[in-house]
Amino acid sequence: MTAPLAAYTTSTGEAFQFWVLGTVAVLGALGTVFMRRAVHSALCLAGTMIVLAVFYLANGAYFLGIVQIVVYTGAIMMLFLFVVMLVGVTAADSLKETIKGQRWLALLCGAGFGILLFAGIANASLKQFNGTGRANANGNVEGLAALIFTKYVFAFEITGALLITAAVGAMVLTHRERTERPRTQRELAEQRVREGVHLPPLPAPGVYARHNAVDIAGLLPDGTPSELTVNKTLRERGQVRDVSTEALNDLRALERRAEERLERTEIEPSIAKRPEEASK
Amino acid sequence: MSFPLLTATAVLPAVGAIATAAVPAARRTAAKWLALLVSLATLALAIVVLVRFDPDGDRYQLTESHAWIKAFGVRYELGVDGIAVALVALTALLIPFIILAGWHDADPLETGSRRWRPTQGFFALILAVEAMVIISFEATDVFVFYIFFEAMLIPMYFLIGGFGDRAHEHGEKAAATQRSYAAVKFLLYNLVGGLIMLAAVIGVYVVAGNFSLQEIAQARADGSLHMATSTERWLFLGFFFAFAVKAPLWPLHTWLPNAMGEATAPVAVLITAVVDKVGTFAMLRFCLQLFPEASKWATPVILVLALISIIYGALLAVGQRDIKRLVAYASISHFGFIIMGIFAMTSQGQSGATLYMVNHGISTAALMLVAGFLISRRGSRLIADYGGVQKVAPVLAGTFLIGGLATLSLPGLAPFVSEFLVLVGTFTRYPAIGIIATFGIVLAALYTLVLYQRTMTGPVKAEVAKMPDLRVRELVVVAPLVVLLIFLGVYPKPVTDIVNPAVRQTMSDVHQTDPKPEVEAAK
Amino acid sequence: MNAENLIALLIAAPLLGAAVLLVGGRRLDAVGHWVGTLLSAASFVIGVILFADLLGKDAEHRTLTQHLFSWIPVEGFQADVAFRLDQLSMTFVLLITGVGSLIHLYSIGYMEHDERRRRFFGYLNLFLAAMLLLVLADNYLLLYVGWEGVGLASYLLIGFWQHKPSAATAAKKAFLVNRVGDMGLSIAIMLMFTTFGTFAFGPLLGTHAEPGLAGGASEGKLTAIALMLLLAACGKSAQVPLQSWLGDAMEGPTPVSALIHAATMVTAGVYLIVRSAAIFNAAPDAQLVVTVVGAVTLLFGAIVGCAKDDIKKALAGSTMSQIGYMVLAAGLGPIGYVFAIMHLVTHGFFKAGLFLGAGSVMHGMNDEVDMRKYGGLRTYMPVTFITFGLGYLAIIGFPGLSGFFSKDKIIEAAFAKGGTEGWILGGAALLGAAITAYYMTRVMLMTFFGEKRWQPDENGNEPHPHESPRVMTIPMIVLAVGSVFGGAIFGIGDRFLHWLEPVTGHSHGDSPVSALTVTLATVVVLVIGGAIAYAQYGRRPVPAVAPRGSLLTRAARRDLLQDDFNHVVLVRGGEHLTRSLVYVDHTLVDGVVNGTAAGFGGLSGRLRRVQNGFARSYAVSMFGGVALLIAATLLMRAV
Amino acid sequence: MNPVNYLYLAALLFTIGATGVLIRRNAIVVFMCIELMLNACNLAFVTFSRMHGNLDGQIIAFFTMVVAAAEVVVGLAIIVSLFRTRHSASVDDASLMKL
Repeated sequence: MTAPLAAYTTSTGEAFQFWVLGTVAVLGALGTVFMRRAVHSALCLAGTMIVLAVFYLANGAYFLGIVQIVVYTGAIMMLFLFVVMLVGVTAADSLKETIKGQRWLALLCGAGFGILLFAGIANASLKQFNGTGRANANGNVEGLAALIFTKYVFAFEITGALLITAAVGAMVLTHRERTERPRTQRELAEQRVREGVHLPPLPAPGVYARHNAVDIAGLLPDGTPSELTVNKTLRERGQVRDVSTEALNDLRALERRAEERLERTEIEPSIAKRPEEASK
Repeated sequence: MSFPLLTATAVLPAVGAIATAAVPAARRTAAKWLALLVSLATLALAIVVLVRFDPDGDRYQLTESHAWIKAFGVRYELGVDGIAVALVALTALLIPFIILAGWHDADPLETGSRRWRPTQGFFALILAVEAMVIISFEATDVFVFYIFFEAMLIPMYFLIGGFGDRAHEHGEKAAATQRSYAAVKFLLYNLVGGLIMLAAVIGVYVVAGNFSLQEIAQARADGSLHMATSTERWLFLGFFFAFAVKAPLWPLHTWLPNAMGEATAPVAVLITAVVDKVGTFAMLRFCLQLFPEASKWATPVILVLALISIIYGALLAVGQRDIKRLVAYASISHFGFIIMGIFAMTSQGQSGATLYMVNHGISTAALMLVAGFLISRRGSRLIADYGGVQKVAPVLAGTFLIGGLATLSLPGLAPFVSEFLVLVGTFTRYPAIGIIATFGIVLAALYTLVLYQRTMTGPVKAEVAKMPDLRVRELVVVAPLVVLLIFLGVYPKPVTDIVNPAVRQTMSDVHQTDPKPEVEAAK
Repeated sequence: MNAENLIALLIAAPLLGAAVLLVGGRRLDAVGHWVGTLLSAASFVIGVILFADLLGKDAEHRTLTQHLFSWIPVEGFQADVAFRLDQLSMTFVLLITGVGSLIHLYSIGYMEHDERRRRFFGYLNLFLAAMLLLVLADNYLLLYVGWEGVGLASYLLIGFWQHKPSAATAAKKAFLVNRVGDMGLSIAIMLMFTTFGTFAFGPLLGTHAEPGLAGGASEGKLTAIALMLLLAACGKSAQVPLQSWLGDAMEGPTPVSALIHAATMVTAGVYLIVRSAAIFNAAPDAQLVVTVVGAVTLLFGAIVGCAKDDIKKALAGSTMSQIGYMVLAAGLGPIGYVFAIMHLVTHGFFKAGLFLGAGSVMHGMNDEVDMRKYGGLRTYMPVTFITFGLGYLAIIGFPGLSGFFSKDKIIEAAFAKGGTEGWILGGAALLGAAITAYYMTRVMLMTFFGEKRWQPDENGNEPHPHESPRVMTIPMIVLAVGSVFGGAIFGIGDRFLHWLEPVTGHSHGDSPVSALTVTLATVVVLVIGGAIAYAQYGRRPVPAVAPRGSLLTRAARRDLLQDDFNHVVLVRGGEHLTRSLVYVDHTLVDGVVNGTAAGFGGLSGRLRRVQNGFARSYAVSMFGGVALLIAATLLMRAV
Repeated sequence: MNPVNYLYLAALLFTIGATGVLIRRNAIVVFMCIELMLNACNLAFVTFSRMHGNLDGQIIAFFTMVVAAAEVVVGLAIIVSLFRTRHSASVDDASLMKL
């Protein structure tokens, strides 16, 4: 598929591919910006990147295309997801603007910038396209390698140094220095006794045999959910699910079935939805 | 090449300043003595310069010239004419008195903020100012002059802002705020002037291609350097503005009363008797020599402004309630006289103006320093807080009166000679202005005598009843000044002999000759 | 040795005295007064020697000059320290040093109880030196030095008792009013310089033989110069309109009033006019003004003198009026110059005598000055009474005494001016003579005749009038003698005329009325004046508190409201002016600057808002900036 | 189709990314937007290399990726430590530059 790439215009196949995937890429980008949850943004971005990888391939940058998928979509985006997980998957930040006029200014600038960029490209003289055919004559990777290790070898070395520095830097930044000796079980227990808050181990989450997920607060004997049962991190993120309504619904459902079985005539319409509906 | 005498006169105090600042904090008195000795040594050097200077010799003598910044043709050029020599001598003469008078002004306060080694700093700054003033009197290169003309502001700023009167009627805190206000005002005014001058300096370089005063003046004289009329005028205004701010000319004067009011008396003397002289001196040396035509063009306006300064300053002095501010406004009036004399463009006027610079330095020093001693005794600058001092401290009162009489230019005291010369010089060319200016002498008598009457005479106020008379140190400061005032009043010939040739030169620079009397004197 | 070189010594002696006494300090307190007196006496002796030397020469060569050094050498401007001793200055030298020495002597007694007596003598010597410089100077600028010097001395002496606010104020007032006059003098000098290129007497005024430059200038210029000189003279000699300071000057110790404000300094104005005769002669209009000023002042002073109850103020009024006579005479030109000076000298004698007498009276009366609290003192202090009486007769011009000769001549000269002016001036002079007789008789009667009117003052110690010590009476006696015979010595045979003529010149105007008539008229009017006074104060007892008096009286008591005028117009107006100017300076001139500063402050305060610290808003601005850059580059490529 | 469209696409993505940086407060999302901008640039580079028929553009894109990787590592580390100290990942909370 190298021959047609040399042409001024591309094959209809590529055109079709461009228009379809291009749309996807733009949608992904917009999603990245406008999704309320970081996770969704990350996923959208990943989508866009894959599309871009395809475009690289289409532009004859086979090596880059693969690297894009492997490094970006594979490594970097995963890194993002990890961090998102650390920081809070569902910590949905409201899109409500706090700085006055910031959004409008931003959109204005964006629009202006885009238009100008387009104008720039438009009146740039980009007539002749001599595709990457000759460049990729003996293999794209070989070509790149030749350049990297000859012309750009110095920059290459520098980037190596940069990567190492980055790794070290990340370690330094995230590494938390232990200032005091880790406390033993015994000490912790003694501290608990001293403070007098909740001597026994924390109760397990989940109620009945039905909801044993970690994010569901166990019910106290009086039926009120107890936050204690839920993992601290989840609690901080405010990701404790409340199932009390479900429980009530199930109770009602139980009664109804019982009445149907006993052929009770008067049938009042159910107030609450069925659990499976509720979960929808 | 011979020994660089002029450089020495400036370098000595500069080195002295550094040395004084370096004295360890504990050795306060040592620092004072060091500063005093350095200033005396400088005085000795200045006297050597005075002796080596030959009034009838070349225009600029003891010249030194070294290439400095080749790229802009800046040369380190020094040289003195009669006027510069007189002023260098004046500066070198006054500094020891200022240091001696301010002997205790910078001792750390028992209460209140302890500044960082205030004493060493105070005297080091004074010496630094001396060095810069002297070199700007000696510089014959516009660029060199400009640098030190501006650099002077830095030590002055700290002297004004850092060291105020001990006691203040509104308490230490108010004093501090007013001080900083005054210091900033001083700095801003002079910086603005300086920056405008910088533009003009660059303009001169663009037009003339170098900064050397002598070369440019020479080229102007023999016509080899032609300036468009408008160019010359703009450049002139640029220079004049800076000098008018420095030597406060109405309406650019308002920084002076604040600065002199808030600073200690010796620093006030430093401002008005030494630093401001650079402004008037520079008018004579740079404005007239570089831009003769423009100077003549601007003369009427300048004369009117000077006239306003004279009357206005005197009237405001009458209205003051603060001793030091009163002296400040009096100085504004006197600077009006000086500027008037310079731009009257007659030999009497310009000789008078030069003489006036010297005499005003001495007389204001006498008056202001005694006033400082008075204030330091009572701890208030308000005239109303005094009364009957004459009875408890007759010597103080007497010297104060002499200083006052010098200020009102009583015949027999030095200022009279210069003031009368200025008046005559102005009168011969601009009679009306001369006559109006003469009203200044009545107003001068008014503010001086009112000040004396309110502070020194009348029944003794309780607060001043215990006031001690002048101490030995203070007498050592005042007595020589008084003697000088009387001597120069009776026999000003030594000064005029030095000044006259230089004035003749300046007159020829501006292509001016004195108007002839109607009836030619029969010889 | 050569006589010229003595001239400097004339001044040097008292100057040395002043220096020694003022710098010397307390250790001289014991002998200070003697040092001062001796030095002034020394100066007098030198004066006598020089006088003898002058008499030795023939009339035309009686001018000695001494050139000490060049004072202010500047391009085209020559002022030298040089002295000129001719008959005119000689007369003054003798008067000044003579009367001065006597008054020094008198002061030894008068100031005995003052702990600052040394200082007082220092000031007196300073005054003598300045006054001598004034009359000996060879050019107007040097004269100006003496002129202001005497002003300073009088300032110091009037305010000698500085602890009294009234004294301090009076001193200041005297100096300021004089300063106005000095302004006139300095302007006159400037005019001379611009007109003639010099202000030295020699070339300017010339001599009788060859006239100087003065004639050469345009009359307008000369009139201007003359008027300026007149202004100066008014200031120094307390002539209308600058007379207001003299009355207050009486705050000073009485010897001062006698020496400075009666005998010598106040006559400096007359000296100036007579000295500048060459200029005035060439400016008739100015001369007319001079005569008018003189006439007005002599009436003004006389009227004021009539109303004052303070003995010294009454005498001050009389001084004013007598100097008015002199100025009038000087204004008459060559006819009058000599008589002006003559009256000046005789006046120096009797007025000094009168003041010393007054001082002696006060000395005996616990410094009481109100004549209504005197009365019948002739028995208590006979010497004072006699000397004072002789002075009184002299001043009213009693035939045969000194005042008679001089004043009578002036009146003659006034008539001799001719025309209506002559009649008016002469009439004024005659009227003045009458009033003089009136108020002097009044003083005499109120002080020495009638029954005693003094009561114990508030803290109960009754004054015990007594004759003053010898050291005070001797000078009074000497002066009395002078005032009796001085006139005769000068007047008979026109000795004084011949002595002074070479300098001032003289001409006999043809008087419309004969000398004899004038003399008779003078005698008649003074008898009338005296009689009225007697009728008022001699026949019936004098009330101890002043009656309200007529409108004129009350006005006269307030110096004819001239002070009030000054106060309202000058003082008040000046205060308002300065206060408003201070306000303007603070708000307008300074306000503009501070306003600019405040403006920048506000502006930067606004701009500071932009720095809200939100990285995103910074990013926006960056982004916008980039957009603009792109736009710019595109535009660049477009055009 | 003219391959210039790739450039247009790159420009569009870049703009979107930039706007996102300005609009979003969550540091992570902001970071993603930056990545998006970088990718847009890469696309542009690749397209250029195709235009000029040599591989330099691709090399640059390659380097961009490497640098981006390094930058992401450090940046995310910063975000994490920021979150630890302030319990929030909002860029507005880190507004210490305010006067």
